[in-house]
Amino acid sequence: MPKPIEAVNDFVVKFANVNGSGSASANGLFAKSVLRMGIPASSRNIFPSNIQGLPTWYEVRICEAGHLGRRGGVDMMVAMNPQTWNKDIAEIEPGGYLLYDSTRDLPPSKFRDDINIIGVPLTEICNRTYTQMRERQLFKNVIYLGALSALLDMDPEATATLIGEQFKGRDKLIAANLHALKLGRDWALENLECPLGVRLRRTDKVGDSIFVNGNDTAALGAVYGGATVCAWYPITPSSSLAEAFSAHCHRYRRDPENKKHKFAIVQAEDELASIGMVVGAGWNGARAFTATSGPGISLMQEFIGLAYFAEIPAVIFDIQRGSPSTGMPTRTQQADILSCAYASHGDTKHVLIFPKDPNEAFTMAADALDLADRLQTPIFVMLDLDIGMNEWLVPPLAWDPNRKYDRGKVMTAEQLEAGVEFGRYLDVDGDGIPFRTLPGTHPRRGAFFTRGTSKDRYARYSEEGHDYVDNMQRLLHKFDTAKRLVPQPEKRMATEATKFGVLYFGSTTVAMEEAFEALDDRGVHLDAMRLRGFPFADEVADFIADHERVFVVEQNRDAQMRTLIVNELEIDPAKVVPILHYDGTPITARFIVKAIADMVSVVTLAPLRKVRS
Amino acid sequence: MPKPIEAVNDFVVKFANVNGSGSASANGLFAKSVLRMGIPASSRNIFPSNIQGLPTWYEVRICEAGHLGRRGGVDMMVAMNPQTWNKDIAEIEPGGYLLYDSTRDLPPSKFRDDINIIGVPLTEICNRTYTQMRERQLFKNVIYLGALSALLDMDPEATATLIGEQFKGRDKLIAANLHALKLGRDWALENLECPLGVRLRRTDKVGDSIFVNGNDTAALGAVYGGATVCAWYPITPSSSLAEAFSAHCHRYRRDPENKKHKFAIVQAEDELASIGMVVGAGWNGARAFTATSGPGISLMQEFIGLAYFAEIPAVIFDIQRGSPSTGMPTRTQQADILSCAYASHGDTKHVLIFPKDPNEAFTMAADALDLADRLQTPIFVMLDLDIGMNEWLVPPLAWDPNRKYDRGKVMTAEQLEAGVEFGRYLDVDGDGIPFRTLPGTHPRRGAFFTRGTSKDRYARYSEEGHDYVDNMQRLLHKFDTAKRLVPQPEKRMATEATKFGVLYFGSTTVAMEEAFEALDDRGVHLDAMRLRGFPFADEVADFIADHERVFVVEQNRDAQMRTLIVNELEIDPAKVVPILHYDGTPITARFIVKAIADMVSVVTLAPLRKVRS
Amino acid sequence: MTYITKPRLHHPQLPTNKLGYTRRDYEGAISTLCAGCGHDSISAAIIQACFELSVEPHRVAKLSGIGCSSKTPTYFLGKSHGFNSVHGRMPSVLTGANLANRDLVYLGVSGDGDSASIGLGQFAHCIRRGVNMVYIVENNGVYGLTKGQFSATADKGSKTRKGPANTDSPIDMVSLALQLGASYVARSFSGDKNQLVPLIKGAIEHEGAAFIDVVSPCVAFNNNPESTKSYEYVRGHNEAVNRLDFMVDRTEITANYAPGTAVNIVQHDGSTLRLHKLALDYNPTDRVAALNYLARHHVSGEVVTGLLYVEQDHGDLHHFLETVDQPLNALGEAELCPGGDVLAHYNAAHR
Amino acid sequence: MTYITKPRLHHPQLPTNKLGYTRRDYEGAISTLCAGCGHDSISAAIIQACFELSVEPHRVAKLSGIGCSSKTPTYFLGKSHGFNSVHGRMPSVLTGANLANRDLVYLGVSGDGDSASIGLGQFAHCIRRGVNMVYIVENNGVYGLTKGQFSATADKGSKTRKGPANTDSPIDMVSLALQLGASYVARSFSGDKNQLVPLIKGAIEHEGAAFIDVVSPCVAFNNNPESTKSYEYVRGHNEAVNRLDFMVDRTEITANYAPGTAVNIVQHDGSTLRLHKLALDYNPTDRVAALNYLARHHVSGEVVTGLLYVEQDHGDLHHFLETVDQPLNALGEAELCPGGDVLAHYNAAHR
Ligand SMILES: Cc1ncc(C[n+]2csc(CCOP(=O)(O)OP(=O)(O)O)c2C)c(N)n1
Ligand SMILES: Cc1ncc(C[n+]2csc(CCOP(=O)(O)OP(=O)(O)O)c2C)c(N)n1
Ligand code: SF4
Ligand code: SF4
Ligand SMILES: [Mg+2]
Ligand SMILES: [Mg+2]
Repeated sequence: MPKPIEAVNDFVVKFANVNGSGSASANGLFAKSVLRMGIPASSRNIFPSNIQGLPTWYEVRICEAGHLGRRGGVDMMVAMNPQTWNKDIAEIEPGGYLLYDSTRDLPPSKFRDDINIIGVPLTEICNRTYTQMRERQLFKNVIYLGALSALLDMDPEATATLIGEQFKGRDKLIAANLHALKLGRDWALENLECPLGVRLRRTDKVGDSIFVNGNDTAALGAVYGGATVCAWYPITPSSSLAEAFSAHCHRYRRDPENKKHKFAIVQAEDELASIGMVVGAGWNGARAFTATSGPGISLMQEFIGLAYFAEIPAVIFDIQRGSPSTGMPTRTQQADILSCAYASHGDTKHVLIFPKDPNEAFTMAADALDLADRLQTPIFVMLDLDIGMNEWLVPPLAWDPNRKYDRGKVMTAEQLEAGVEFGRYLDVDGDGIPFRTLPGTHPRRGAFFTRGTSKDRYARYSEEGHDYVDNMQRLLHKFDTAKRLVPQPEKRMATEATKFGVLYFGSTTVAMEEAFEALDDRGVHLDAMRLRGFPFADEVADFIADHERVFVVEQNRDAQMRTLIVNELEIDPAKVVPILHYDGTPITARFIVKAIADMVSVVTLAPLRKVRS
Repeated sequence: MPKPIEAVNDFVVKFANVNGSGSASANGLFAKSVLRMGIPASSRNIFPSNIQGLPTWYEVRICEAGHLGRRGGVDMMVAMNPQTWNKDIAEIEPGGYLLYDSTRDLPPSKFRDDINIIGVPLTEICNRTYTQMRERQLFKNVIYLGALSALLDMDPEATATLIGEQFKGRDKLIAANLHALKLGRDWALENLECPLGVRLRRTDKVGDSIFVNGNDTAALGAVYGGATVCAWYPITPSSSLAEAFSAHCHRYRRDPENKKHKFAIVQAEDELASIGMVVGAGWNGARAFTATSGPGISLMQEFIGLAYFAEIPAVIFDIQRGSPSTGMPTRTQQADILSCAYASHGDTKHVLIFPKDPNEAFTMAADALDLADRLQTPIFVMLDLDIGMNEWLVPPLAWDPNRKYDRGKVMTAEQLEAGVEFGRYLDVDGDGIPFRTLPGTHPRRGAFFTRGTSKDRYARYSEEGHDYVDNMQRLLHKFDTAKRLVPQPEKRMATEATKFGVLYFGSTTVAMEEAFEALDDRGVHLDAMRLRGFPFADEVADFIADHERVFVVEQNRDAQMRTLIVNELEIDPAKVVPILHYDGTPITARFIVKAIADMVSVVTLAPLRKVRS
Repeated sequence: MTYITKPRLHHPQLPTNKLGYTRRDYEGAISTLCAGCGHDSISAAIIQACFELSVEPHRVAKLSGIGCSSKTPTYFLGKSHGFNSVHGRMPSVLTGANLANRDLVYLGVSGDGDSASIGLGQFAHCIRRGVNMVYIVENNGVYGLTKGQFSATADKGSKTRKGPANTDSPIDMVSLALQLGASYVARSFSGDKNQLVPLIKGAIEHEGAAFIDVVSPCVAFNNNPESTKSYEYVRGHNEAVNRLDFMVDRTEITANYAPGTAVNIVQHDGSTLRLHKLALDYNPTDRVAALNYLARHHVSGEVVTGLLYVEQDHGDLHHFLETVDQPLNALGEAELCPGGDVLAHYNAAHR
Repeated sequence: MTYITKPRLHHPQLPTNKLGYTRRDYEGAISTLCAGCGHDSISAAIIQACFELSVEPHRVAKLSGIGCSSKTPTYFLGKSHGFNSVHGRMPSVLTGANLANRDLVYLGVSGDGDSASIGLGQFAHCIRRGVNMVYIVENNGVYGLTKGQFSATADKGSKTRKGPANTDSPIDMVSLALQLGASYVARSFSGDKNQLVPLIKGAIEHEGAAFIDVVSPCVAFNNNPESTKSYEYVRGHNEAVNRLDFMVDRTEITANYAPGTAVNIVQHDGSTLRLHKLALDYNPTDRVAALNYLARHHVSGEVVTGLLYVEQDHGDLHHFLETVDQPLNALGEAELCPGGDVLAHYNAAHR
């Protein structure tokens, strides 16, 4: 038996439950209690594509150092689901801990001898205390929370306060929960050795950070950014973004007097309709968006091409999930990059932005609405299930009170009246971005016909090759302009000069940042650049040029971001080395460290040459 | 006035007409008459997205040497459309000829003094001879054909025979047409100097070649290849493929006795349904296909991803047109390459094949049906408007009488009965291709559930990361197998050793082949490889490796084939130089020669280095 | 097809409307459709209706899908913004446009292929939502622009030039619209301008989803007498249940009808629909009866036309969504951005 | 959800059907739906119907879209091939499968979101084509799998947990199917197995598009008494117009009904549908009357159930397309490839 793991404020607790059994609230209370003790933590929900009765897990990483990506491995398993018992037991690190319901005893074969087994007769305690089925089921969760509270030396006050806030106004419920919590805690204190080797200690590392999921913050960003029209179709993991937008709007966007709505949200019949509505609203001057996931992106392809070619503002939040096809609807991936960047038939290129966490999801949601109006084209906000549906600990959201919406180039009635020349597809400023007019602006001037067919600079239908080429070239020029307007990359230099660089983006960031240290320790020094927008700023090309080998870390099979880099920046593929993780779980620092360290040894041996995969 | 162009069996005649005016038949007669004189010719129809009343052109290139790509420039313009008069006149080469209706005379300003003007009072002749509006309109076309017949020294017998064949059985019509033809011919012989400097002379260069369009031959290929289910939705330029399949089937695929159909053709309600039907039929063991164009490809994205991930045979003919969006529906392009190769969200890769002309469209249509069954995945036959809707002079179609259909790996009732292990996604042969069973095969064994979600090797639903990764890796392996099964590239070495290579494909071939000579003359020697399938055979990588610079000639803006080359073969972009033509007209040898010659001088000066575009 | 602006010589004698505009001010580019195409007559009727109603041309947004019918917005109201969207998906684009600015008149023009084949779903759902619009289907039973394949409204058994006969049951757009909850439903014939113009005017003034199915023969591909979408057939089987006089205000009511033969329906904006009954047993305010009547007469091959159903105060999508009166596209930071305090609360609530 | 094969201990006492199969031979994997979900009862009814009809399990192809309802094919007929396609597009996949092999029984299972929202177009068009199939919509008025948003069949004004109230007019799938030409149309309730099983049997034997709308409460998100899709509501408002006895051949007819209260309908395959009238004025062979009856009773909040319409000898898509009797997927080179002479002619004709 290896010695029990000893760790203060730095371990992983995983809860194995059955979905629909009401464990979510208790597990959430656990994570929040840790935070209330000033200890940084992050949580990840691993759930099935199902409503009730199947296995679900809740993983909490506690890390005073503030590394909040998924770590991998489990130090303490709270195994509440017989269906997955074997799998769950197997996942525990040697010397780790198992908390289980010891009411009916299990054969030794069911356990491992290199872990610490902690039995709590949860069912027995429940049945002794409660009569109703539902009560027994629900409070069982609170009781194991109580036991954990003792075993990990949690501050019971913190948990109590949270319960008070959560059930505010429903005093009966508060009392009942506190009682259940106490039941568990007392039993553990009486019957078990508390605390364990893994334990918590109050500190002050959380500061003013907030614990939120990216769908909620992105939705709030859309509210702050001035989105007034949302058309959507339910699909995991994007539904909660639209639903959060609805909730936020009902709170913050109703006329104080008459309670009327300064927003319009339509649950469309499908994604073809939701994007169509967004295009219609954008054409007519409202800030509009939709939220979807892979299958929706596929269905939106035709309309996206129209918006590109007719130059209509639109914002699309793609909460990426396991794919292709219906794939793994409740798992995370970054695999829609190509289908978004080159969406639709024919020659098209689209603008993408990559938030790294819920905080950036808020700001970038608002940025996307400005970019759409400025560039008059669809803007993709590339989120994923990990950012969108998990609670992250991030800095508080901030909004510059002086920030004004950039409505882009819209010609006014005054300008038209004054006789300013208007050509819908005329590049007056040399940036490839033409002026548009909104329907109903002027009685005699500025009206034009919007179409997906080829046209001349004055929006007149034309089948002339030169009109077509002229327009397509301007669109390329506009795309070039975009690279200066999208969120710029962030650079991070290694502690010492190195020929290695790494590119990463989105939800990988948190794991990557943790990996730097570990790599440094191993003597692997990396200059790093976080990609935040596509098309790529010139800096990205320079960064690659400045290094001999550049790793591109992404969460998909086909190295899709690397494809964009090679193709759009004319980079020799031999220079950019793919680091790929795509099994549907969030990428970990452990994975990155190993993968890059291994590669470095390989490429250090072999000098720069064509790698033909 | 430059001296009149002198050319025998080598010039371009262009007819400018109004669509719906019945000129098509007369213009077709002209082209076929030339062929009947043993002189190679090709024709191109330039028509609007409209049914009646707009300009339409018919361009005939006559070339005894057998170069039948579009040449560019016009030696003889038959200007029958006042709307486009100026444009048409401008297009004539200096020293060229203009044939027009001189009934009401035009001011000199309407003409050019560097061309030869030939007036024929067509309307006057018509009105003199015919009373009815429609007659006058129709026969006017035949009369100018008559005039041309005299001016170009055509064999009137050839034309007469064709008229006989065309209106077989309708003797009145035959007589009327012959009369009109004679009217024009006689008038010209009496009143004009015949023949002109450009003229025809009977020869024997046509041989047994046939004059056909690719949609018709591809449809016939589908009949020979054993397609039994066709689900389609009308869209230019693909509709005539499905319509031809219907016509061919009604002729060749009805039961001799009871006249019942050995085929099922459904005009679906849209492209989502047409591809859905193809997937359903392929799943159930029938050879099925659809024909569409860009917008349809966009709408099919979700189903294509399902077919990729669930591994269902399907054949998709993409008759590419001007894009993006509705684009230029009646113009040609090769711009759907990326949206087909990486169709659908998530990590996907698809098999594409590239016929060069109507003859290859026939064989590759049949090949595609075999490949779909063998690889159990969607196969894209990448045609375009130029191949699909224009009449080409190509070698006669051939079919090996011993050819058997490759139905791929389908486990039989006998095998199941014998207890052969069946796992729907089990790689039993190490080629990444699993066995499938068809519904209804065996009472107790072989049934499985097909789904777009992640699963294990036995088609059981699974959300386990390792099952998912295992399956995705096998799909990559299967894709690797595909590169040996798709049509292999064709190599053509230069007359002398060279560091330059060129890659081309599809409808570009005919122009490229003509360009070689001209380039040789200019001292530009190129090794060449014609791409015929994707994924690329190893030969393609070798070919690129063997050259310092390789040009990639394609008909789109974004060098999409080059993207596939760089991305899939890990090629340094600096090595592959894009040669792009994408204004919607078919690419010409003239364009290729100039573009490559210019490039060669550039790159010869500048040694290999990163080109950052 | 290019956007030819015709010389606007304002002959003083040209009649003008309330706004001082002449009929020419409501025209568009020259049509490029086939001579005799029914669609052109519908464009003329739209021009006439807008002129007579004194609609401000630039306050109309005209949207369409893809098809010959969907091309027509280029041929009327040259001063209005137009949007030729994608095939079958105009309804969603129109819905979004309408959400962005409730103050314009939304005119959706589509074809039977565009709305009954590829677009059936979007057609149905935008009707269900009660989008405030005039939705006109120019119904010829074929795909004109792609050269004559049959659409979902084609008669069973009808033959196209090339292909075999149609074997699918035809879709009746009007019955569908009624079932889906449209609050103003009419059918007319491109050849009957007197009937069509008032129906369009009524639809423009109606608040909610107004649908007009206009039989509009395709002379190029589907005008053979057997086709129920041909000039000859409709002329022979047109059974108008009523005649509509559209009046901007009641004072205009002049004509006297025998008792029981006329009804006045006052719309939300005070305008009046005066219906002169031709089929005395027909009641245009009973949805179920209307459906039943249509079905019965369809069986006997009649083409029932007129104002088939109208429901007042049904409300429209904005009404249902309780949106503010100002157009959403006119709201700025002040109205839309909750500001710093709210954000502070939000942050506090997530600690 | 994994494909658990249960121990098949054949207790001799388990009743067997003509083929010697027991009911267990028609079962599938263990359901992973919520306890009490209506969908599970429908799966049980399908198992019962197939068992009683002695359908060969492997001669059934079960297809679905995406949703809780669309998951159910995993829970019945474990020996049949199944296809969980994409959301809302099962009808096209089923149509294609049917074209490939006319000899199997095609069972399409879908949800109200899958068929009435995203899938409305495909639903409508496959019905119009008369595809020979049994099309069952497990109708609960919500999106179950995505956690309770309302679908296109949701009641107007109904509230979901999170969102605001539904403001769209609901779609009545049965009326739609009738309008679109379905030749067998029924509605039932997941809680009424006695009514549902014979309706499914009749549908399987019917040649052509058979549609069954089954109200199937979602206990997780839409089972509140106000919902017309709740157990309580349907029990309270279920108005069955008739009871169906399905008989494989007439000899089985035993029960005697008072004159005029029962009709026998013989199907193309000789099987007989004996309808015991509950609403004496209801005639299930008059499409228009059926539509009218449904509309009238819908207004009064009743849920009309039973065999609502049946038309014999309507024919199916293969009949319309005149396809050969053998399955198309069984034809080989000999039947399909025209061969060299034809090609020679083709070449000659193009010179
Ligand atoms: C996605 C897509 N599929 C197919 C087409 C080709 N298409 C253009 S118009 C049309 C049919 C138009 O028919 P209808 O709506 O009845 O208009 P009509 O021409 O008869 O007035 C089709 C199939 C298209 N433009 N887009
Ligand atoms: C293209 C696409 N959009 C959205 C989804 C997400 N989705 C899965 S099931 C479902 C709705 C299912 O509702 P219903 O058909 O009524 O089935 P139920 O769960 O109610 O039985 C949705 C929207 C999807 N799978 N695919
Ligand atoms: S093809 Fe038919 S619909 Fe199109 S313009 Fe001509 S007549 Fe009109
Ligand atoms: S969520 Fe509703 S529909 Fe889905 S399984 Fe549960 S009860 Fe059934
Ligand atoms: Mg039409
Ligand atoms: Mg449902």
